[in-house]
This record gives sequence, structure tokens and C-alpha cells, in this order.
Amino acid sequence: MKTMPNQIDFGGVLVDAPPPVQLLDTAGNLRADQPPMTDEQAMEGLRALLLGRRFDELCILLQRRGQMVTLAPGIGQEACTVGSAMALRRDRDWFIPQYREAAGQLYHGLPLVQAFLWHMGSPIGFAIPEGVKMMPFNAGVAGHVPHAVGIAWGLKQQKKDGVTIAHFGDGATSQGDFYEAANLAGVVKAPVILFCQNNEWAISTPRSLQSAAPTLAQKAAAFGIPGIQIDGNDLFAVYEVTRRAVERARAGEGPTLIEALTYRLGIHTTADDASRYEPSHLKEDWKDRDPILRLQRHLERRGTWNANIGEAMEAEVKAQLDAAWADAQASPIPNIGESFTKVFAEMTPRLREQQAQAEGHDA
Amino acid sequence: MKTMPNQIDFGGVLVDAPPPVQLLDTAGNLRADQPPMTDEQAMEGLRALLLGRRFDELCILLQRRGQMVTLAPGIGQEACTVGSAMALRRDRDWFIPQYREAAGQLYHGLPLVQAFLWHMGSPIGFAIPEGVKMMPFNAGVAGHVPHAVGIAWGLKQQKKDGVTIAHFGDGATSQGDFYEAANLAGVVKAPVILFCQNNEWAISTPRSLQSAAPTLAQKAAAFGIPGIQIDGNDLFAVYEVTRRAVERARAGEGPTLIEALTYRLGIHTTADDASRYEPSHLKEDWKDRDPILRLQRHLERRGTWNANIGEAMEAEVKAQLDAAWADAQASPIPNIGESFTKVFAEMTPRLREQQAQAEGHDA
Amino acid sequence: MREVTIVEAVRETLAYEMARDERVMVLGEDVGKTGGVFRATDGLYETFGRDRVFDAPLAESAIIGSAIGLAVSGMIPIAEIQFMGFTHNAMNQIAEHLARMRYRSWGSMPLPVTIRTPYGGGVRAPEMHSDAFEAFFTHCPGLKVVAPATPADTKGLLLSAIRDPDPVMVLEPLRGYRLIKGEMPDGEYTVPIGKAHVAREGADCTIIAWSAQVEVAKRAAEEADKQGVSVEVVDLRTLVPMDMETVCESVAKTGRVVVLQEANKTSGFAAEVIASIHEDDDCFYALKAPMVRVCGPDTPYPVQYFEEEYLVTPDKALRAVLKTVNA
Amino acid sequence: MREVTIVEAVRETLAYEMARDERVMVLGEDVGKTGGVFRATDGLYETFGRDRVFDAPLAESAIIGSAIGLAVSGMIPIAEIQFMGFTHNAMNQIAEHLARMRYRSWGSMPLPVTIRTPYGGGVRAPEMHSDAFEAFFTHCPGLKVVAPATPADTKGLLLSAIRDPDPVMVLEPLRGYRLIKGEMPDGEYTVPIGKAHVAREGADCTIIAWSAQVEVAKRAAEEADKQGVSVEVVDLRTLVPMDMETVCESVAKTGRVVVLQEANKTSGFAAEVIASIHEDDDCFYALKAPMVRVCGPDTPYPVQYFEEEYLVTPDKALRAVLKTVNA
Ligand SMILES: Cc1ncc(C[n+]2csc(CCOP(=O)(O)OP(=O)(O)O)c2C)c(N)n1
Ligand SMILES: Cc1ncc(C[n+]2csc(CCOP(=O)(O)OP(=O)(O)O)c2C)c(N)n1
Ligand SMILES: [Mg+2]
Ligand SMILES: [Mg+2]
Repeated sequence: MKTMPNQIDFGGVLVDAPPPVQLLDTAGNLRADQPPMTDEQAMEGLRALLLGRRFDELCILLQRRGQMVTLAPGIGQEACTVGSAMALRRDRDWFIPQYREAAGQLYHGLPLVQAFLWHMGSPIGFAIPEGVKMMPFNAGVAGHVPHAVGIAWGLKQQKKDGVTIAHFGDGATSQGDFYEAANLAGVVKAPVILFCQNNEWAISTPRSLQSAAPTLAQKAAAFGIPGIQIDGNDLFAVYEVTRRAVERARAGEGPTLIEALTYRLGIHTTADDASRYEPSHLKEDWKDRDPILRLQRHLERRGTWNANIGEAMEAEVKAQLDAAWADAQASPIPNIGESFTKVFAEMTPRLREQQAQAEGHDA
Repeated sequence: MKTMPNQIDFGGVLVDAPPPVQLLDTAGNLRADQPPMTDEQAMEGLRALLLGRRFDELCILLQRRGQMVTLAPGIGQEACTVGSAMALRRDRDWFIPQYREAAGQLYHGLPLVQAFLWHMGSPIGFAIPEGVKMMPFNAGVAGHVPHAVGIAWGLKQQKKDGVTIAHFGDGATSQGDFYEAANLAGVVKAPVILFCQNNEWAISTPRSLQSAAPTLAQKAAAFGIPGIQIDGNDLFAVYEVTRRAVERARAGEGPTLIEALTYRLGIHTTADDASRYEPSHLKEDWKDRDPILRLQRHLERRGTWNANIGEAMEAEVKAQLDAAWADAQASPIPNIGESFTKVFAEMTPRLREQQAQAEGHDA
Repeated sequence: MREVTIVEAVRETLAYEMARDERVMVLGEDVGKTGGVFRATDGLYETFGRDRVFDAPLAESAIIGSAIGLAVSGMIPIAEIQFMGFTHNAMNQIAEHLARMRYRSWGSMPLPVTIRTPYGGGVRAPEMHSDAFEAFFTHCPGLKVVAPATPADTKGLLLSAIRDPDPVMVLEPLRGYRLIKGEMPDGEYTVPIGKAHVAREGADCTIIAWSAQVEVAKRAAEEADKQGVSVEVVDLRTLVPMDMETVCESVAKTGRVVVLQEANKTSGFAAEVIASIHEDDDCFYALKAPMVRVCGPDTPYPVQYFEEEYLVTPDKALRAVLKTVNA
Repeated sequence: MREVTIVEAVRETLAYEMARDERVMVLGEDVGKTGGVFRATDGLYETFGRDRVFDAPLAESAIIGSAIGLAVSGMIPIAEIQFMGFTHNAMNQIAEHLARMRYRSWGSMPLPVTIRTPYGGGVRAPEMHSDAFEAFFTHCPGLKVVAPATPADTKGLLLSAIRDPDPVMVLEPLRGYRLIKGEMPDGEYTVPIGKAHVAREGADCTIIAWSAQVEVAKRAAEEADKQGVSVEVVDLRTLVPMDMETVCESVAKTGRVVVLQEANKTSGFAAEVIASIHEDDDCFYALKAPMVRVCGPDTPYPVQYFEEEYLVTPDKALRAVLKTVNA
């Protein structure tokens, strides 16, 4: 009993995994009757993709210059985070990031200044502003997935009209926390979208070594929830499939696992050297599938976008980034003494003592 | 998009889970052209079922009398452990128990005296004799599943011709360790059988609250390995499906997940009170599906078994149990001082000191 | 005031607070219909329903991880881990996420989560069911840790824990669940987190203990009395933050210290108690003899055969008292 | 003897032992082609192939859990956990299974498993990548814990760990991987587990340290010298079992003790060191002043802004030395 690459074996019943959902092909052709959003929305999406891209690029540059700490850019994967964020309602739905989702976080309401501060290693970058439905980035792979499930479950219990989305990578699907949380989500029918960005790598570990499952979407079978594979570089597909999953969740029908096929066009983190393990042609192969190019091609064809509009958009994004970066640099640097006040609502006697020591009051 | 109870949803493609494999029906009728084993083997299997049953019953009795510690009997589930053990070769294949598998462990080579000592709370009950391919029972749900995968993987690496089987319950399939280990097994094609005894309860938690997945066998899809659901009270089905999985594993084709549908005809443990949560009719419903009755009915029809033979077998089993229980009681009680020598190959200075204290040398 | 057991104190406190505040919910393995394997949640399912008394899938990490999310969403979750040994399975969620979220989010994301778990051995349970590694939780910045010894303190500390804006581990003395009985105030009753309690006054030696060891200490003290040695027993009640004031007052009075700890000796919480006293100048200079730890040996918790020999007994504690008094 | 860095010492030791004993294998995240995120396994994949240098799925519990099985099957696995913080994810396998299997099986199932992990902070890494909770592992009966400070000790202890019939945690000083250089003997070279080392002789005060803190201690000692205070540095090298003999010899000589610990203070391993010295009669009566701990504060490991202020520095250590000498 041998299965073919894309087949799943159920006690001898072999099932073909359906092909990934795509609405825009690489050339920007619409592969559906209708685009899932208006041209205006698509332009807004394009701008968010671009902001994310330029933000990441700038941060890498600043990191190389020593002005930022280790960071994980989302270059090439922006359609995943932006498209899924577009399917949410900022005022009630939660966006729970791993560490590579700046583009989507910015779209969902994280102030740009804070995103800079985060990458500067400032604790203020982690303080979620009142009203922004988001958790701070999580450096531990998959550890936030149960949080997202818990939030969704809690919203449901309180009859608050909100859903949550958790982003994570292909590597994260090997972690116990992913499975345990997804299984729980199925049991409580939590209004949560489990969004896996399969970018083919977990640092140097290729997708093929992460799991023998031909698709990651099929892991949904383990939880009794729907799983669906999509083209993650296609903003329309991401938006539309997420939107349907959000609708489903809002209607009380429970969680959905989405596997978005994408690629890490940038780097794992600023601390990694992919030349040691990544076949160089792969990145080249994927460059043409860039989510930004693809959307531009589509919108150009529709007459909504052209090189001039593109330039203007670039200039606007640049100005926005420059202003926020200036603000971030001017932002006051918190004192170590303050950090003792963030452990508990009230400092313990020992923390108070240690604070005094750290502030030199008892040198 | 709604799925039916036994359907799995793959991005909109709905798949029916196949019905559980059954070779013997409740009445003992053969539902195949050929029985999967000789009558002689079947009688050996029946004897092993009976030994397991009577052992558990005796231990519960002894526990109620204060001569044993908390224990988890396998009453009603013996076909799962014995049938799967019959598919192994004792001299090279490993049987990795959870805590409810005495019947299978005895069949696979655990000396009866040790099984008694285990339940008496003696550490000697945990010392696996040289040559017995088994790990001691594990009180932590699912924690042994990665061990079984590791052993299988190691045997493969060393080109030793062995497979391993891990037994665990329906509750265990919610644990991160189960998922992580099964996923790893798929990646390394470990020659391991993941044998889930779905007895419908995890203490008081019904199967329905454990996972929204309509079958547990389908969790295999998450690991890219075959999953198959079987009638766990049918010795023939258990034996035959395990045998095929073992063959597959030995041939280098990797792991299989087996979900055996069974029922806890006895008790969770001697510390539990099922009347608080278990609808009484359920146990009644399952009594007729007792794996021992079923095999007896079948063998009676074949002329291999009758009431007289049954009585003789009972007497033989009883004599065997009485003798071993006498031996266990006569077995020397280890000294606490000895326990300090079992932490490391050599005692550390501190352990030596503590040993002396415990033995009263420095009172 | 009524006399109740520890487990009754837990149950009544949960019921009390759940009736008062509908954001409070209980989740854990078998907390529902069967009322928990120790009956600590007995009756809650019937009163508050499945949503607020949730029989979780068998997955400790998901229990704690989802409790974090529940708290973020506005609920006040109380997670039960069936036996302390299984908190190991949730360690990543407890130590890296639950404990650190307020700090990580620079104060923006407090987590009012309570974790309850039976703690310690002494009931002839199987392996992993008798663990006592409170020391680890006390080493996780961002976690408070309480370990009550009496029904009243169980109520008072549990109620404080549930209402605390930060995560609190409530370690309940497993072997005391039914054995330890005591008066418990009705209605509103809290014990402040971070305050120790002199459980018995004495003049010659202080025994510092928490949870089930307080009983052991008291019995040793009674024995010591017969031998003319007057022992004070300090029940720490809270391990983090530890009440050094009460401890030091007692040490100043007696000048001698014995610390009881059920866990294996090396790197247990008794070491922190001793180091803390040692480095407090007032305490230190009051000491008339070296302090002594009485702990479990550095073996894993044993199978049932050796259990009694493994545990700290009044007799072992008494010997330590006499040793330090005669030093 | 050649001068190498810590990470080179690790790499060469692994290559040496893998060439010598074909049962030895390495498994972990990214240990293969890329040679580990710190290059500690660089070149092994090319030399020994994928089976023996295995890029594991991203699942720490499965890494340790399968290493247990690999050992049972006859292999000698060396598991790498990419950063110590992620050992939390494998805590159940480490504390409940790996550490206890010899005991659980009453001696019949020894587990020659080595866990290597970079440990501590100081390199401006993201949250969870700078953890130092060695104390917990030292509280798990059945685990040995080593924490080398030099390339030679890294080789010597790692080789001993791999060959030890029992599980050993090898905590490698993350910030020393490239920064700490030193002579390393070629070929066969082991350092016995359980032996401390006087890294610097002195007369007035003993600093007890391990791992990256040994460098800090040495620098503080140099500064102290300038102020006329002679400091002895004891490098513990092994935390479990701790070498009390060497410690007590030094204490007997100097009568004064400062313990350095990178981890947050409460319930860290320094408390055990202090309690152990305190309860050793010979040690205790040699003390001329209270011992002092110099530790990280009881906050989570901070984001990069505060990292330097969080860490133990030679200056902080020096102040403690002067305090105890002038006490
Ligand atoms: C629990 C845990 N283990 C290990 C790491 C180290 N680590 C950081 S990123 C990473 C790879 C993650 O891969 P994936 O989930 O595919 O996400 P991607 O980085 O590709 O977005 C690893 C192993 C970690 N951060 N957390
Ligand atoms: C990791 C862990 N969590 C919790 C427990 C407590 N516990 C013991 S048995 C059990 C239920 C197990 O159910 P299942 O896996 O279905 O096995 P069964 O007992 O039905 O054979 C639980 C929750 C445990 N032993 N280990
Ligand atoms: Mg990835
Ligand atoms: Mg079950």
C-alpha cells in the first residue's frame, strides 16, 4: 500500500489532496469570475504589502549598521499576513503573530513607531496600545497558538463578536503546542483561524524534513476541522479564503487551518547565513512569484496601477517610514529601574530592593 | 461546508472514513475467507486473554484488600494488547506499554512474578529482565510514544531487524508528545506501530470531548502515515492488521497508526469511581462484545473450544497465577539503601551520604 | 467557622468565587462531571455548567496556553493540573509565556491566571503523581507561588490568587486533601499573598515549613516540648514573594533554624530560605548555630515500598532540631 | 595544545568521538547542513552523513524523547537544544523520563544520553534565547549537569558526558562560544565529571563561579588585586555532583565566599552552593563573614536595551568581594 506524493491513506482508502486555491496567477491573471475585493481595497492591500516590504528592508539595513537587534523579516510573504489581516475587523478581531508578520501587524493597527522600537530592542516596542487587538511577537515557535485559541474561546464564551488568527510557520506544525491547541480549538469550536505560512524552510530545515505529510493543510484531519491549502503569494486567495474562514468562525462553526504556500524571499533572520544550505536557484525561481509584482501586474491590467502611481506610492511609504523612524529614535529610552515594575502589578519587597540596587541607590 | 460525523474535510473535498476492520463479529462469525491464524494460535491467544483477565481481576481483589497499590486493569481490552503482541517476534520486537497492558506484556515476556511485584509497589517489578524487549510501564500519558519511535529509529539505523509497538489510549492522542513523536516517526520512517486503544474514556472524559476528529485513525494524515481503524475486541482483526503493519515496518515502509475501538469493561484504576460519570447502560452494551466471549464463540463453532476445555484452561491459569503470586510474596523486599544505587551508575558523594543517613548509620 | 478538609476548602472557595464573578471559570482534566480526581471541583459542573467547568482534552500545555488566551479575552481562568508532575508538560507555557507576559508586553497584558495543582506525595500514588518541585516555579520571575497548609489558608490564599492580577501557582497539599481538617471562615475571607504565619510559638528553635510539612513541623515541635526544647513553627504560606520579615523576627527570637522540605534536597526551595536568611544581616547575626535542612533524598520519588522512608517525618525533623539546639 | 574557541572545542570533540564510536549520533534542529546556528556541528554532516547528524523536525520534546529510545536501542545520542529556553518544551521528557529511567527500571535501563545546549545571555539575542535556569536541572535526581568555562574543559567534560552511562546536561556558555579562547589538548582528553578546579589562587576571598561567570570572576579578581585583595576563583565545572571537597578547601583557606550566578536570584543554584557550604561543619566554621550572592535580578531576562545592566559584571562581583572582605 504505497501513497503517491499528494495522497493521504485512510486505512487503505487513498485520497488526493486538492490543489492549492489560487485566484491570481503569477502573471496577474484573475482565475475567478470576480475579484474578491474592489480595486480600491486592492490598492490599499498593495500599499500595505509595500509598507511591510520597505519596513523590513529598512530594518535589515539598520540592523547591519548596528542600530537594530536580530530580526526576522517577512519579505516575500507579505500577502499572507496582509491578506489575512484584511479579512479581519480591527476593532474586534485579534491578530496573534509569531515573529515574521510585521506587514500584517502594521495593517492590523500596530503603530509603525512601535514596530521600529521592537526591532531596536526597546521594551516599549512590546507594549500593545489600548484598543489594538494583538499580542506582542513571540520568539518561541508555536507557543502562541494556544493563546490564540484561548482568546477565541473566551470571546465566544463572553458572546463577544470576535475571531482570532494565529500566524506560524511550517516548522511550527511539528510542535506539540500547535497540535494540542488545534485539537482543543476543534473541541470547543473556537472562532480561530490557524494560518500556517509554509515558506519551505525552518531556518535550514527544509519542509520535506519537517513532516512526511504531503500537505500541512491535511493536519486539520487530526483535529476534525477543515484544512485548506492556498497560494500564499496571491493576496486575493489569501484574503478570500481567510474571509470565508472568518465568516465560518463568526457563525459559530469553529476553526479552520489554512496552509499558505509561500517562500522566504528574504532571510530567516539577520543572524542566519542561508548560503550554507539553500540551493540558490530556489530563491530565483520564486522571485517571479513575488506577491507585490503579481498584484501590480493585475492592477496594471485593470488600469488601476502604473509605474507613476507606483513611484508615488513608494515615495509616500518612504516618507511614512522616515517619519516613524525619526520618532522611534527620539523616543525616550526607558530606565532599567522601570523594568522591575513590569514583573507584577506591584513590586515584591525583593524586587524593590533589587530596583534600588540597579538604580545605584545602594552601591 | 458541513461535514458528516464520519467525514473529513480537505479544502472542500469530503472523504468518508472507512468502517473499522472486523474479522470476527460479536457472535463469533468469521467475516473473512480465512482466519488469520491457526486454531492452535487462536487457542494460545485465548489463553493469553484469559491470563490477562484473571490477573487483572486478582490484582483488583488484592488491591481492595490492601495488598496492592493503585493499578489500571485492562479488562475488556485484552484483545488489543494480546493480538498486537502476537504479531511481534519476542526476540527482536519491542513492546512499549502505557499502564493498562499487562495482558500483552505477559504475552511478550514479562514474567508474571514481576507483574505482581509491579502492582505491589516493589521496584523489582520495574526491572526489565535481560532479553525482554520492553520498557517499564509509564504513568505519564503519551510520554513513552517518543521512546518507542526512538527505539524503532535506532534499530533501523543499526540495521537490526526489529520493530516496536507503543500502546496508548484515546486520551493520549491529545498530548503533544504523541503528535511530535508520530510526526518524527513519519519523517524517519521508523519501524513503529502506534497502537491507540480507544476505550471511549480518559478517566471521566468521554472520547467526544477529546477531539472533534470523527476517528482517531485519521490523525495519521497529520504525519503522512497510514491510519486504520479496527474492532479492538476482535483478536483476529487486531492480530491481522498489526501483522500487516509490522510487515510494512520491517520492509522499511515506516510507521502505521492503528485505532482500535474497544471499551473499558473494568475500571479506570482502583482509585476511580466511574458511577459518577459513566452511563450504566454503556458497559452493559459492551459486555456482549467481550473479546474473550467472542473468540470462545468462534472456536466453539470450529470445535476447538468447549466448556470443558474452558474449565481446564481456567484451572491452569489459576494455578499459574497462584504460584506466581506466592513467589511474589516470597520475593525479598529491597532495602531503601539500595534505591540510592539506582540513580546513577555510581553514587555521588551526596547520595552516599544520604544512603548512610537513610540506613541509620549516622542517626 | 466550620471544620472542613483542605479539599472542601478548595471546592467551596471555587464555588464562592464563581458565583460572585461570572468571568471565573475552571478548566482541567476531569474537573467536570466527576468533580476532579480529588473531588476538588465536585458540584461545580452541575451549578455552573460545562462552559465554566470545562473537561479539557488531555493536554496540559494546551490547558495553560489556552488559559493565557482566556485571560487576555477577559475571563479569569483557574486551570487545574491533575498532579503536579504533569506541570512538566506545560513548562514552556508556564515559565516562558504565563510568567513573562506582563513583562514581555511591558505591562500591557497582565494575566490573572490561577493554576491549582495537588502537590507532594505520601498517598502511595504511582510514579510522577507525588512530585514536589516548587523550587522551579519559585525561580520563574513573574510567577507567585503559594502553598497553604490549612483549610483556612487554602481558602484565603486561593481567593487572593484568583483575584490577583498576576499568575499564581496554588500548590495544594495532596496528602492533606482529606487528612488535614480545620476551621474555615465563611463568606469573604482572604489571606494576603506574601505573608507568613507563626503557626506555633516557641523560643529555642524555628522550624520553617510550608504545605504538608507544617503538620510535620508541629508534631516535631510537640515531641521537642517533651524534651524541654521549645520550637517555633513558621508556616511560610507564600513562597514567592517570601515574607522575610516574619522569618527574621522568628530567627531573631530563637537564633536557630531548621527548614523542612519534602522535595529532594539539592536545589530545593529550602536552599533559598537558608541563603536568604544567611544574607540578611539582621538574621545572620542572630544565628546561634548553623541552620539545618531536612529534605527528601536526591533520588526520584520512590515507588510505594520506600515511600515512608523517603518522606520527611516528625522524627527526622526532631533530630535536626536537637542537633541545632545542641550545636 | 592549540588555541581554540569554545565552539571549536565542541565541534572537534563531537567529530573526535563520532569517528571513534559509530554508535554516537547528533540530533537537533539545524545541526545538519548549516552546522547548527552556532556552527557547533559544522562539517559533521559532510563527514558522518544524515543518519548520524540528523536535522530534526522542530519539536524539542520529540528530540529528547526519541533520544531516550535511541539510547535504549543501543545508540549513543547527543541531542542539541538550539537555545536553553527551549528545553522548557522538553521538560517532561527530561525531568520525568530521561532523568528517572535508570531508577524507574531499577537499574535495568541506563540512558547514555547527552544534551548540549547554549546557555546564558549576553549576546543581544531575542527573548527566550538567553535563559539560564540550570538550577532546575540540578534539582532533577538522575541528571548530571556540567557547565564548562574554557575550551579545554568543554572538550574534557563533553567527552566525559558522551561516555557517561547516565544522562548529562552540557550547558555551553553561549556568549563564550567565540569570545572565550584557550588551549585545548589534542586527542584523548577527558575532565572528570564532579571535579571543580581552582582557576586562580588567592588568599582573602573565594569567588565560586561556573560557565561564563568564571571569566567575570577572574576579571573581578584582577581588579581586587590592584586594591590589595587576593581572590581565589573556584570554577565549579560540574554542578551535579558538586565538588564540595575543592570548595571547602578554598573556603578553609580564605574564609570568605562570593557566589556568582547569571540567572535571576531567587532559587538559583547559588542558593544551593551557599546552603551546602553553610551546612558543612568544616566549611561553616571557617567562615569569617557571611557569604554573598551576586545574581541577576528577579525579572525575566530583559530585552536588549537593559541587557548589560541585567548581567553580572566584574564590577558587581568586585563590590561583593570588597563588601565581604570588609565585613
Ligand atoms: C520552541 C522553539 N524551538 C526552537 C526555536 C529556534 N528557532 C527559531 S526560528 C526557527 C525556525 C522556525 O521555522 P518556521 O516555523 O517554519 O517559521 P519561519 O521562521 O520559517 O517563519 C527555530 C528552530 C524557537 N524559536 N522556538
Ligand atoms: C501527562 C499526564 N496527564 C495526566 C495524567 C493523569 N491521567 C492518568 S490516566 C488519564 C486518562 C488517560 O486516558 P487514555 O489515554 O484514554 O487511557 P486509558 O486510561 O483510557 O487507557 C489521566 C488524565 C497522566 N497520567 N499523565
Ligand atoms: Mg518556515
Ligand atoms: Mg481511554
